[in-house]
Amino acid sequence: MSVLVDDDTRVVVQGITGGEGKFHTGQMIEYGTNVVAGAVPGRGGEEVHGVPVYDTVAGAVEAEDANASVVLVPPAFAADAMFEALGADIELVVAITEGVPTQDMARVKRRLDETDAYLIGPNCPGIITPGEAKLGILPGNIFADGNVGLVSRSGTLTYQVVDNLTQRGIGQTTAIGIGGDPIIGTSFIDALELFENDPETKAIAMCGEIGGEDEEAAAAYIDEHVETPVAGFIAGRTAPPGKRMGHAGAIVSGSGTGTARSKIDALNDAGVPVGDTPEEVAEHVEDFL
Amino acid sequence: MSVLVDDDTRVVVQGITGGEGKFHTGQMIEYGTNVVAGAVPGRGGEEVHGVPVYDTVAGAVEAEDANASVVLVPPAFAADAMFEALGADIELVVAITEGVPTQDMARVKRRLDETDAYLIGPNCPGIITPGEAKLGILPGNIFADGNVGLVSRSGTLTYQVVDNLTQRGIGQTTAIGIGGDPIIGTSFIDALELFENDPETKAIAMCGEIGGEDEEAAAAYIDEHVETPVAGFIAGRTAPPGKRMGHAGAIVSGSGTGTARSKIDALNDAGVPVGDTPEEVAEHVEDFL
Amino acid sequence: MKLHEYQAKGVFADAGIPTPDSRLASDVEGVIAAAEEIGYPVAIKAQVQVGGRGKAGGIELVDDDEEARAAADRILGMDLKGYHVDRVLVEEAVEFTDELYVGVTMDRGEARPVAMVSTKGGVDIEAVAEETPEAIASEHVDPAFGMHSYQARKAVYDAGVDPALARDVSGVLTTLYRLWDERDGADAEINPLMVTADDEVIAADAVMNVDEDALFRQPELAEMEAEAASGDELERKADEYDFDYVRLSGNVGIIGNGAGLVMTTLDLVDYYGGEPANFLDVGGGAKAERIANALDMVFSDENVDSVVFNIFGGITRGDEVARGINEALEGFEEVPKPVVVRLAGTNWEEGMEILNEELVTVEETLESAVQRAVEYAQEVSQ
Amino acid sequence: MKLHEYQAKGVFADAGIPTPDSRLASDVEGVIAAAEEIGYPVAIKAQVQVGGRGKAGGIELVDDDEEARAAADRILGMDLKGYHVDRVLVEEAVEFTDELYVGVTMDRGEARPVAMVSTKGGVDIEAVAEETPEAIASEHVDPAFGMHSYQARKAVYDAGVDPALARDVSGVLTTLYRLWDERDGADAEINPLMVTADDEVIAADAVMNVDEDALFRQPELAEMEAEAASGDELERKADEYDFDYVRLSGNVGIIGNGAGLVMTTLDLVDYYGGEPANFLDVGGGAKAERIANALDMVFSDENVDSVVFNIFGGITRGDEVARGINEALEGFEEVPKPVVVRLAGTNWEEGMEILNEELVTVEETLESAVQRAVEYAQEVSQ
Repeated sequence: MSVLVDDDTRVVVQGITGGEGKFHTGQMIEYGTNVVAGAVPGRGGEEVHGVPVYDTVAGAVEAEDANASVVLVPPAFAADAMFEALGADIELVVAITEGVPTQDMARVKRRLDETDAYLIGPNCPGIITPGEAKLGILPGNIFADGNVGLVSRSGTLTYQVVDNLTQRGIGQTTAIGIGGDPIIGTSFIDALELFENDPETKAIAMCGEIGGEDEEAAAAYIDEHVETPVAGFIAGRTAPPGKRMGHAGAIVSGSGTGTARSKIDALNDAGVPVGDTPEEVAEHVEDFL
Repeated sequence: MSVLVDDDTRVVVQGITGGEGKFHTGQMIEYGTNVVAGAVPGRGGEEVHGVPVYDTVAGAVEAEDANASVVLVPPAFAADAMFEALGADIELVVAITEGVPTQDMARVKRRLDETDAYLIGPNCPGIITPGEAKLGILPGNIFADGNVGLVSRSGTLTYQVVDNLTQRGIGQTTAIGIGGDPIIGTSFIDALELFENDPETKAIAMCGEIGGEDEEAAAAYIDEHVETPVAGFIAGRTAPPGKRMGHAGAIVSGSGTGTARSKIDALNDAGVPVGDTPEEVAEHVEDFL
Repeated sequence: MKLHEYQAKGVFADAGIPTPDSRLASDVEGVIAAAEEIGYPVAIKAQVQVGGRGKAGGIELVDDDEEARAAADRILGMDLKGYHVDRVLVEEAVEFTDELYVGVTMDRGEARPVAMVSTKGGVDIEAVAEETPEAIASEHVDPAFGMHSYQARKAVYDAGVDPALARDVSGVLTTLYRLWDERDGADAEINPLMVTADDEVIAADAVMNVDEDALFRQPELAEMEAEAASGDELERKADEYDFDYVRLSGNVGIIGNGAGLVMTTLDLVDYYGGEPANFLDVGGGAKAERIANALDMVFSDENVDSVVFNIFGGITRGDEVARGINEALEGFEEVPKPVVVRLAGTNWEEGMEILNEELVTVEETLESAVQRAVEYAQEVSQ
Repeated sequence: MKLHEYQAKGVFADAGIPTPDSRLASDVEGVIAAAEEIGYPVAIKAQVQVGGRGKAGGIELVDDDEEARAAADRILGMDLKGYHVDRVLVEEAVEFTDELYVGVTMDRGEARPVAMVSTKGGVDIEAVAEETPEAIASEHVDPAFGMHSYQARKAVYDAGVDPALARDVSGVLTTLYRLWDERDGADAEINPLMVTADDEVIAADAVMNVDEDALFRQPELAEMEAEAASGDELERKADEYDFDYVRLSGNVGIIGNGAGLVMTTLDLVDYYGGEPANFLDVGGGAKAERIANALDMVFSDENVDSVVFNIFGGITRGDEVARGINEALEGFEEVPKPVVVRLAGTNWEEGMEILNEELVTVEETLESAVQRAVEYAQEVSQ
């Protein structure tokens, strides 16, 4: 079992002919992902790594039954690519692109909320079900098949925590990098709900960071709805208020919420132990299993 | 029983301080309608016919529990007024205004479809439950309480048919003038569904006209879903193709659908007798009762 | 309100859609001057609001001054399906290898705009829609979000447009949609969008129908309206009086309030064996003067032999109507054509009291009023 | 990216929002000339990107040349919360009877824009939001439809704005929303929106933060960016290199890839008893040159005593990182500050082979790398 993606997921890569698109498509295929098509306007009829390219996502859906897409297009075109995927009834859109304007994402999110589709990202490493499918740019070799669901706002921090888990022999059902942008598709809560409903996921690791109130909301959700044990990590404890730290999300406004303290407290109140180091997160998870 | 409006309907009039607004509010109150508020920006605190005016619809809802609105504002402001009513969780919006731009209505309709609210109109005479409430500009004195549900695309034609019914001693549960514009809120089908589910409505009179395909769609709906007997009328049998006859809706494109013939045939096929004259419609209805 | 070709082309060109070089001319010398400026060959195109101008002889391709003079002489002043041609567009003749269609309109049934592309341009697109609907690729647009870029591309690829042209055609469609949206279009079409030998696209015709209800916020287009008015003198008069009026071929004049009821009155004239001369809707809440104007309109139609006046008052008040009828008829020594009046609804009793029954025939029901008017008309025409 | 007050006012004024008459000046004579053109009294306002300019002595109201000269002399060149003042805005002093607040921002949690109005303008609005949230009327906007006119009115009436001003204030809010929307604003605020004795409103301050991710489609604002860059020299350098960089007060320099991982590295420095000197994210897929630039940045910071280099490769490749580190360090006779390197993820083995271990200390885990760098820093600073 796993969430959102598995062997049967049929992937179309939007932007497959670009440098990033070509490289990561190769990586995904090598990992065993069922990449069935690419979609790039004007490039219909070509092939990349043996995968047929269509001019439109709808074309790829019609011809190849694609049901998930990976968006690897430049930021200026990313929102349109997401609208196109949603318009073609794609069930899972994974938007890797970094630097998508926030107002574009508000509009995409508005549309998304009217559909039953999931959008992961943007500005995220993607999603992986170890041994089955990888949609995105995560380095497949650090993951291992197992019983821990992982959800994280940060890309490389995800790798760090996964590495700590895998080194201890703890594998993952699915790992989801939800992205650190101010407006994202799938939230912590959405991911927690998915893991909670996945019988094979026996523990959850959740990596948050300063900024916004999503971790606080997730803590409240865990308290009420999540039986599966959760271990947490919050990056940015030492970030000074008012400074933007890379992610648009990682900014502390200075008032009560959004700080590392408020997030750690909220998680602790919900019974979630929060590690001081990534290594400690792995220890907590090990204790759960 | 009745549909959509009755004694308990609490009406806010948008544009109550204008000439039309003032006059028809007086008429509605005189008819016995429970007009609880007016809404006009900048006129909050005033009174019209003893009814308190608020600056916003939300203000009227909060202070007076209004749950229905009548839009009597000039066409340039009508769409905004409808959005305001929907934004204030009004359950029934009756838009009388004639001449609302079609693109505005496409946007309103898009919003409407996301809510549970009903919008009647625009460019319509309104809705009346005889003896209980009248929302709009229909002349109350021609209506009588009874068991016939009436739905019509045309204002004065509605009066004509009602008059024919009332003259024969046949009263109405509720009469709905849905308006003749290209894009309207409540369709024939919506109204038929309401009447079908109203136990007191024993027969339905439906007045259509040339243009569009709403009557054809209604005929198909009747065939599948409506047990209550329906009598029909279609205006515009003699209209030459390609000419616009007043209503934006009343234009025949020249191809197969939208003509009086196609509508009459569709209704007949659904078992609906269509009168040659308004008087004949009343006769058909009388036969049903 | 339909813009003239030259007006629509101006609007399209201002928005960046490629159009052929052209000049408007209203006399032969103007045509020659324009043609020389543009360079032969040119097309000379009658600027009237009717379809099928080409087949009706309203468009001619000319190669030199002599031909241009002859064509201009013939077309200027001609009667084209009832419309007087007083201006022509002199336009660069474009050599083309292919003809496409692009259009945007409102799909009433869906309450959503729809953008369309077809490779079967240059012919009657409604016939294409009827016979080979699959040849038209269409994309419905969410009116909240507007058209997404991908939708323009999708329509173009779905239509099977040559990939070499895809970017340009989707650019034209995007611009056309934006114009339609910002200018309150009812329909906006380019048919044909010509493709040249070097893969450029150019709008060889331009159609822009504007939503008349939105003219209040389209001042620039509203100014074009006067020019774009229709050809029939009576219909022009109706524009002036602001009536919904359509002239028909019969002899029973019809005046009423509300489109549905007026149409029904027409239908009943037909049903009782008469022939309607017109559709005239005075609208809601008409005052006495407006009623008098309506009678003036119908009397001006030489074909009219009798008039039926059918008012069911809602906002319209019977006393105002009666006053208007009196006003109009008392101006005549003798009432020119028999007038049958039926008043119902708001203030009908007051109206009946005011009405000068020496000048009109009063009937109580719609059916009897129509029957009486048909009888009068038949008497006159016998 | 935050615009300077004078830039934001220019943008607002161009859109039709009333602003006081003002001129930018960069020397005393310029200030005097501007003040005389505008007419005394005027305000002289330091143009730096910090809050609380007034309290910090960056704003002065002057009545004549003498006072203006003194104020300009003092403010121009002053150090204002670490920012050098090299320009002032000379602005008409507006007499006001009341101060309002209007603003538009994105509500992240709701993923919707929100428009706000308050009668408690002229003070720190965040304090108002904290203490009396009911004093701020807010309207969430549907990002598909944009702000409806009624929403601007509703916010104004809900805030309790004087009815005599309602139309003007909702007009300002409507324009502000449009600007925010069209110009890809993050926040757009007017605080205070002054009310004059004759019931006119005027934007006495102007805040416009633009979404940096959208600058590609805001060429006009992108041009302002250079001017609007922050004051710290190292942060300016980071802009040049296009790094996400924040200077902090400690002595352990930190370089990593990915904001979350870099923040975690900072946190661990703190956890193990050290003090981070900076946040530096090289981003995804950094090539050798970029890595060398990052080292150059951190070495330029005099406070730095040791450096921890923490890369977990996804798109970023360990071999490229190793090459960059070698390149940067091989240029020195002696490596200026001890560098601890931890490489993991994509191509880390290749990286380890390439890395010149004579120049750096290699650690295998994040924790040990941070601990080692903290130790080095402590050794140096002792």
